[in-house]
Amino acid sequence: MTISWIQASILGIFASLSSMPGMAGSTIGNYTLGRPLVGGLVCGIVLGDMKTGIAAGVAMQLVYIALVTPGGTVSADLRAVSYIGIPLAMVAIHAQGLSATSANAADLAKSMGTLVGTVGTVLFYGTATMNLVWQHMGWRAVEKGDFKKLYAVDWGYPWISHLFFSFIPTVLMTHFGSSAVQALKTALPMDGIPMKTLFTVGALLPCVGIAILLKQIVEGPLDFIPFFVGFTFAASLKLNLVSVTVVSLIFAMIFYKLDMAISTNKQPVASSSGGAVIDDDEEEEDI
Amino acid sequence: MTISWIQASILGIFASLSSMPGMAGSTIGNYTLGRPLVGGLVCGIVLGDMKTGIAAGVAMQLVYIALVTPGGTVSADLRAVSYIGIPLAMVAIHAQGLSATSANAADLAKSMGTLVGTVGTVLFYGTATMNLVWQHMGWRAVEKGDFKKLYAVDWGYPWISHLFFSFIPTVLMTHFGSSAVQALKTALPMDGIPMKTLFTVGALLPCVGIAILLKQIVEGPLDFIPFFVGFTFAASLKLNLVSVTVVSLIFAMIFYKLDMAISTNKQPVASSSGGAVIDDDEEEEDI
Amino acid sequence: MTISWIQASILGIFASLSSMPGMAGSTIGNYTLGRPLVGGLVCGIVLGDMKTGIAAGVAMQLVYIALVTPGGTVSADLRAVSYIGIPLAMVAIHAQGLSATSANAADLAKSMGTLVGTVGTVLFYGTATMNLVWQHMGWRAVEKGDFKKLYAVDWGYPWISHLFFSFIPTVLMTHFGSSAVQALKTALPMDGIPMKTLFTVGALLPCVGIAILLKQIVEGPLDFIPFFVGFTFAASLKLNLVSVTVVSLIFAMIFYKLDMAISTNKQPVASSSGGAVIDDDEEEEDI
Amino acid sequence: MANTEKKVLSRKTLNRSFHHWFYGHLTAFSQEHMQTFGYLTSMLPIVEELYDNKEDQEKAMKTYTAFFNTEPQLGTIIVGITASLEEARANQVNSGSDGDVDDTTINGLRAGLMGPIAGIGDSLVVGTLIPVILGIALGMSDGGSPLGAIFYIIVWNLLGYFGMRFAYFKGYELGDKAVGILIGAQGKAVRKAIATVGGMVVGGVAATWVTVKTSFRLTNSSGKAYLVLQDKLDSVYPGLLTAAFIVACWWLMAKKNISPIKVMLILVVVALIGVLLGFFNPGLTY
Amino acid sequence: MANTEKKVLSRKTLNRSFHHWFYGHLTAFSQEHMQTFGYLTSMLPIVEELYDNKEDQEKAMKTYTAFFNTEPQLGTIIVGITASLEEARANQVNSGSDGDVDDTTINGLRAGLMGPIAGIGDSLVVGTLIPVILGIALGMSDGGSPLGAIFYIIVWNLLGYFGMRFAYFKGYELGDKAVGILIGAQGKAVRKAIATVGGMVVGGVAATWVTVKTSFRLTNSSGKAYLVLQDKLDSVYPGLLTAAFIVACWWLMAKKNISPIKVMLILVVVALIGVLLGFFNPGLTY
Amino acid sequence: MANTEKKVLSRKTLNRSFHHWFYGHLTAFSQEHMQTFGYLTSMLPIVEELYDNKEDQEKAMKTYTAFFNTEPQLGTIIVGITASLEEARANQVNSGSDGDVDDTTINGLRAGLMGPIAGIGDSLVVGTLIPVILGIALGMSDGGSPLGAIFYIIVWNLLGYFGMRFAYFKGYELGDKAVGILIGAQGKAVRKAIATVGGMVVGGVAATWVTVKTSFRLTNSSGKAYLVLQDKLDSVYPGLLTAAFIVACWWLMAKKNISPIKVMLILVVVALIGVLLGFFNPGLTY
Ligand SMILES: OC[C@H]1O[C@H](O)[C@@H](O)[C@@H](O)[C@@H]1O
Ligand SMILES: OC[C@H]1O[C@H](O)[C@@H](O)[C@@H](O)[C@@H]1O
Ligand SMILES: OC[C@H]1O[C@H](O)[C@@H](O)[C@@H](O)[C@@H]1O
Repeated sequence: MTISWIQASILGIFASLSSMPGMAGSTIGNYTLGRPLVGGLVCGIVLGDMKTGIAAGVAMQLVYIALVTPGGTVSADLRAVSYIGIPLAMVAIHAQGLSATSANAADLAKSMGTLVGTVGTVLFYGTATMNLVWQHMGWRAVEKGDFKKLYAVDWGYPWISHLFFSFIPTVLMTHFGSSAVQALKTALPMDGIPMKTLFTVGALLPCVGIAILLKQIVEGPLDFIPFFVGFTFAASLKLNLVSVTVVSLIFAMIFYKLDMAISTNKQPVASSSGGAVIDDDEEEEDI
Repeated sequence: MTISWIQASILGIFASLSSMPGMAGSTIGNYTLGRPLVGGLVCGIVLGDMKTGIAAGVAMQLVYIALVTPGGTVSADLRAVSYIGIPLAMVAIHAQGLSATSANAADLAKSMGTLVGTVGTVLFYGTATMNLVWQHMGWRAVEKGDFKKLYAVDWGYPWISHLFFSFIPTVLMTHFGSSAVQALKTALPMDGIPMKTLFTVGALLPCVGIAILLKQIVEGPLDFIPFFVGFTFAASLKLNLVSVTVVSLIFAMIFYKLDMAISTNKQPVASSSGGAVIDDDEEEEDI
Repeated sequence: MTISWIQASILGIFASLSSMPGMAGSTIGNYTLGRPLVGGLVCGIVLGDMKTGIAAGVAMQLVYIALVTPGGTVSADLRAVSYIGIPLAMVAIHAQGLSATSANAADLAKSMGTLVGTVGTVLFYGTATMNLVWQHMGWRAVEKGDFKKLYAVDWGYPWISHLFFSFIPTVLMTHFGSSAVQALKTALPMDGIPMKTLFTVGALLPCVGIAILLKQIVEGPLDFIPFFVGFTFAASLKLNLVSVTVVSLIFAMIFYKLDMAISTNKQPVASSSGGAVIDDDEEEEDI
Repeated sequence: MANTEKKVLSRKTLNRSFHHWFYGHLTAFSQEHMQTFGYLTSMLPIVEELYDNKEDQEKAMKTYTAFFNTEPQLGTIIVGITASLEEARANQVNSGSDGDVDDTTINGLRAGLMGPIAGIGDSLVVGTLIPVILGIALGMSDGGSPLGAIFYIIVWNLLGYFGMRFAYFKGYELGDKAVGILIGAQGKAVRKAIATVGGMVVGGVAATWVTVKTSFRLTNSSGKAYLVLQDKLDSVYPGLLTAAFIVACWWLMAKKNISPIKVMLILVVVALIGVLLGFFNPGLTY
Repeated sequence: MANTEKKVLSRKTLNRSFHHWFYGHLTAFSQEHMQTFGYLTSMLPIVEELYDNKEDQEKAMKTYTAFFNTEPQLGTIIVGITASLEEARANQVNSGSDGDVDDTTINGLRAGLMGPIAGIGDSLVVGTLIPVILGIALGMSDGGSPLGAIFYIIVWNLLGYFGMRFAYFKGYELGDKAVGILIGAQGKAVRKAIATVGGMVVGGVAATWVTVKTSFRLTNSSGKAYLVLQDKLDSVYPGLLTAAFIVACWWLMAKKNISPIKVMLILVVVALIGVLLGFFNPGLTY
Repeated sequence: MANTEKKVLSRKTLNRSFHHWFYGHLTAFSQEHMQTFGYLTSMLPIVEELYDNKEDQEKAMKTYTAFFNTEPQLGTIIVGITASLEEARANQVNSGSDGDVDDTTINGLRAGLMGPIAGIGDSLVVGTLIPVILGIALGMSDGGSPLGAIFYIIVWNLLGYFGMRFAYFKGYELGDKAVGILIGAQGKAVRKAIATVGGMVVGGVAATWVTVKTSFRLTNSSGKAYLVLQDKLDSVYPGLLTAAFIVACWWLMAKKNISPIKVMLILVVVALIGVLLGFFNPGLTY
């Protein structure tokens, strides 16, 4: 499998659209096109092997399922994951002769994608920094009262930043990277320690993704409970995720009502008999 | 399969007992003998094929599982469903050579039963109207202080209404209807559009029965949740209905306690700090 | 299978350690070594057939899963169950040629163990009574201010009680009992009424164990609900017990919060508007 | 003239009254008087025992000629309550005192209760309890087994008979104090609990017993199906199509106010179109 | 004469006291004095450290000759509380002040707590926690595997040891303030939560480990069974017979006040009759 | 000079403003000004419609040059609120009155809301809602099927677009009254409910999609494995090893404050050691 200049260019455009400050707006861009699941579909179509593309995308999506970028703090760059990592992973899967939907292919994709994603954060900072130039032009326009110019500043000029930090890197890395990946096959045999480790790492990486999500949800030990109940439903009862979601709704409803019952309860208590019972909500987390 | 005069007469008696204003009291009559599930058992015994009878009864029961007749508003007549529809459906199933417990037999039963049931509502209004005659006699007795006569008015004379509106129609329709149904076989081939549609309608009809139940239970969108959780338990986990009921009890208990907590909570709030929090119970339904 | 003097002596020591007032402290002694599950492991190792030992221990553990001894009221003696009953049951299972892990072996073990356990309570009362002698010495020491002696009274002398009421009975009954059990085989054929009954009793006995637990948990009819939900999870969904525990946690959390919501709720109500709503918690149990 | 001996209804009379109601509440139903005659026959034994002279009896019976209709099972409690009120009135009459229980009280209470209890009873007893028992019974009818029907007959009739008996005597015992229990906070919470069970069991009934399946599939040239729509849908959520049809029917009835019969007609049209498009196919042959 | 230096129990002494209790609370048990000697050996290191002269020691030790019995695991907290109270008393004595901690206070508190804590501890620790761990362990013992027993030994002893340690030092830290936590609203809610887990796990244990099965079946002339009762029952509710027997045993014990041993005897009779009627048959042969 | 005609923003202008925000909130992002330019382009149509003369427009636009950053989806509500406040200010200006909506009010509110809404939005929208939809979509991607990706694209974009639209117009409608809803008791309860769904679905995602397996096994002389560790672990609790690794990663990050990237490096080391010890083995060959 090789990646032609044309294919590489299409990937470059998607990279520009889907990055954080990307050109498609965060809803359609970063949060849709940027997600590896969608990236896998796009790359699969562009490279003509949708099955492998989606399988690789699914694998990587798990690692980045929890990717939040609070205040522009970017721990992995999704343009690099989705439009450099996935194509290269696809090439590698082909090169190693792995079945597209095998666990091994997924593990390989995860390792490769994560590496690219982590390194790629430099692209994010590059883009954001270059945007300062256009913003400078924007401030001058504001001072002059030439507000119409803001549209160009917000919607037009940043494409130039992306030419340098999204398009070109993607084109080069996917086009040339594919031969580099091919060479790996001879260098590293499948039953050697490095490849075994690489694949094992791939299997372990999604734990970090899930753990990041957990970090967000878990404030006290009690918050682990819904997680483990969901885990049990899926692992022991083989419930699929829509079904898990449906069942979770009744618990959501209960906790909603409980919270309302407790909070409407606290108000009058607080005002009448002092703060004695106020903090039982916090206390319970400490058990 | 044919239905003899004697068999037809027994069905006629059951029709009289089980109709809405029926002669066995609503507990034993309409709510027991009138339910298609029980009707299927009775018809099965009377016609000598219990298996088909029950299978047809089960199928129709689903369509009418939610049949409530508020204030004498009758949307389908159970005497007609259970003691005219089921026997005719049994004959049809035999005529078409369908296996008693097949889905197709059930679909045929549902279509046929529903038709008969809907048309049969005229029997209900007939009976109720004819009862006005006896009630008129009753009022005269009350005026004269001849109270003992009330027993005849309430328990005796209405049998005459049923002779005309339950017994005779049932006898005639089951006895002669059976040959009509037999004739259908030649008229409508199984792989033609009409029969295909008939069977498909049979499969779709119980949706209406369930939807009527839902209408009663669902007041706001949140009320869909228990329904879907039960659905998931049965569809995804293959829990049987007793087990679903057992599991539902713990949620019932939770909502009972929640409701008590909220309502005992509201009282003092209402009296002390005004109506601000009063209507949160209603509000939550709107989310 | 026979039990040598040495094997019998080791069992005797464990009997001394694990009895109620046993020599290993209740945490390690009665509540660990005394539990038939652990007893089964020990007996299995000592008699050289761990599989049968554990299978017999598991079976008996069920009968005694709820064994609580409030205020020294002992309804079955665990030293006798675990270190006399299990070894004899193992011998019997071998003698009858039953497979160690078969349901029949388990049933045999339960019947035998329960008999021994019930009879063995006399050992408990013997031990406790003999301890009065050492306590008498203890009181004299206290009067004299010779407190150091208390250590001997609490930790040393009771071994003598156990020599008589734990060690010797265990040694004798396991050593000689094994031949008695062997003789049973010829006396009572497997397909005779007595053996059939014995095995059936074995299958029924754990119901008592579970029922005792239930008695402790169930205060009103509503308290049956968690029991039956757990039963359904395991019986209908084949959830294992760790998974049942995990799922139970979310309900535990809900009931905890509900109870807190209700109790913090009641306080201000009680003080402001009188006792009207106070007892709704009790009332609900009566439904 | 005051007669100090207080009248108390005998157990036997109460039993007769109850059974008259249990059997006859609807037998002489008409759209005009509904359950009025059932009520009259239930009160007759009561009135006969309480009043010795014919005139008083007639006067008492007149009270119950007022229109009455409610859900008959739960409504039994109202009959019990009026038995108790009638007893009180009889003691007033006999003692010659000017009591506060009269025609107006009794009929006010009857009229005030019959509405709410019709609503609660229709939705809880007929609309939830019976479907739940039926749902469970359906699960026992596999392969044409009579077990389910027998189960339903026994369970429902025991619940119905003893439940109504309980309601009657509870009503008699509490008199007008029964009203609070039926309509207060606890009553609401109990209804919420029952609705939860109802919702979940109805969901279970739907998933177990209703099966809407599409026969749509895409096949390649060699005839092998590469897309079986039904399997795809079930992998998203088992029973998805069934659930969708149910929700659609609910929506038509609850949100568009279309009557059940019209919804059924719509389903006929949908079925026809589906059959023509190859979406539905029951797959029958002789 | 007042000695201003305040005595504080050393960690080492507290540890010794705790271990004396951990090991010796029941070793010298008799029906008459129960855990009294265990308590005495636990308090001895405390008393020896707090009082320098023999006389004071004797006086302090006398306090603990009063009868004591509670659930030993949870009861550890009481020992911790008295360690803290004894410390307070020693400081009063040494400073010569007329403090409010004396014999009566200490023994009042001991006597007041030992009852409730015996009840809570027996039902929560011995009656719920241990069965839950045992239940899980049973699940790991399939096929005679030692995993379950080892799991139980480790989990229970870690929980037991560190739980008791925690109780001891919490009791020492809080002194008599600990009482509220054990008996207040939060304590009740925690017990409710534990009882919920307990109930569900016990249900799971029953379904997994208890199996009551009937061998009753009806066969036709050619020997084919057309009714296998056990299968019918399981199709109604899996494990129905097991559940029924458990509830029956519960009913005999809880509602009829029949002792467990008598219930066992009843089961022997039931088994015999069942075997004779062909309802039960373990199906054994050599 | 007071102009009594009250200005009301046209639907068309509000739509334009909304779409400017929907598209351009982050396109010109820099670490220094973040979403400020997105905000400016969103307010421009508003300002142009409200103020006829250039000077007033410039003055109004200056307000929005203040730094702005929040979670863009949920944050749409803030843009809606300021549209409404700007309208109020314009009416003050036009009527010449000394109103209470000025620069300080608007920027105070913007600054006060952007923090909490960034927190809530990042954790609920990006951290919970999106993972939940993704989790469900993953379940539909079996065997490389595009169904999942398509499902995600459609569901998320519909929710995103109409959700943001709703937030914008709700914000405009409520003006500063919207603040209470976002932060009050009901808001908290809703977040609790969403977190519950999130927690359970994430658990489901973990169990379905993450698989940590050990290849450790003990074999006897003839090569038959008598202990397959993975099977033993799964019999204790299905997915035990996976769950353990996840909790370990959580612990490193949440309790030891180790960054995700460092945790990944630790996993590389763990994988290497595991491979060397034979605990892990992906079992690959050509
Ligand atoms: O944290 C709020 C907000 O900050 C920046 O604008 C970006 O990182 C967004 O992704 C994030 O939602
Ligand atoms: O609605 C109350 C009541 O009205 C009529 O009497 C009948 O339709 C009953 O079935 C119904 O329960
Ligand atoms: O009931 C409290 C306590 O009493 C005795 O000491 C023993 O029976 C213990 O097992 C029990 O816990």
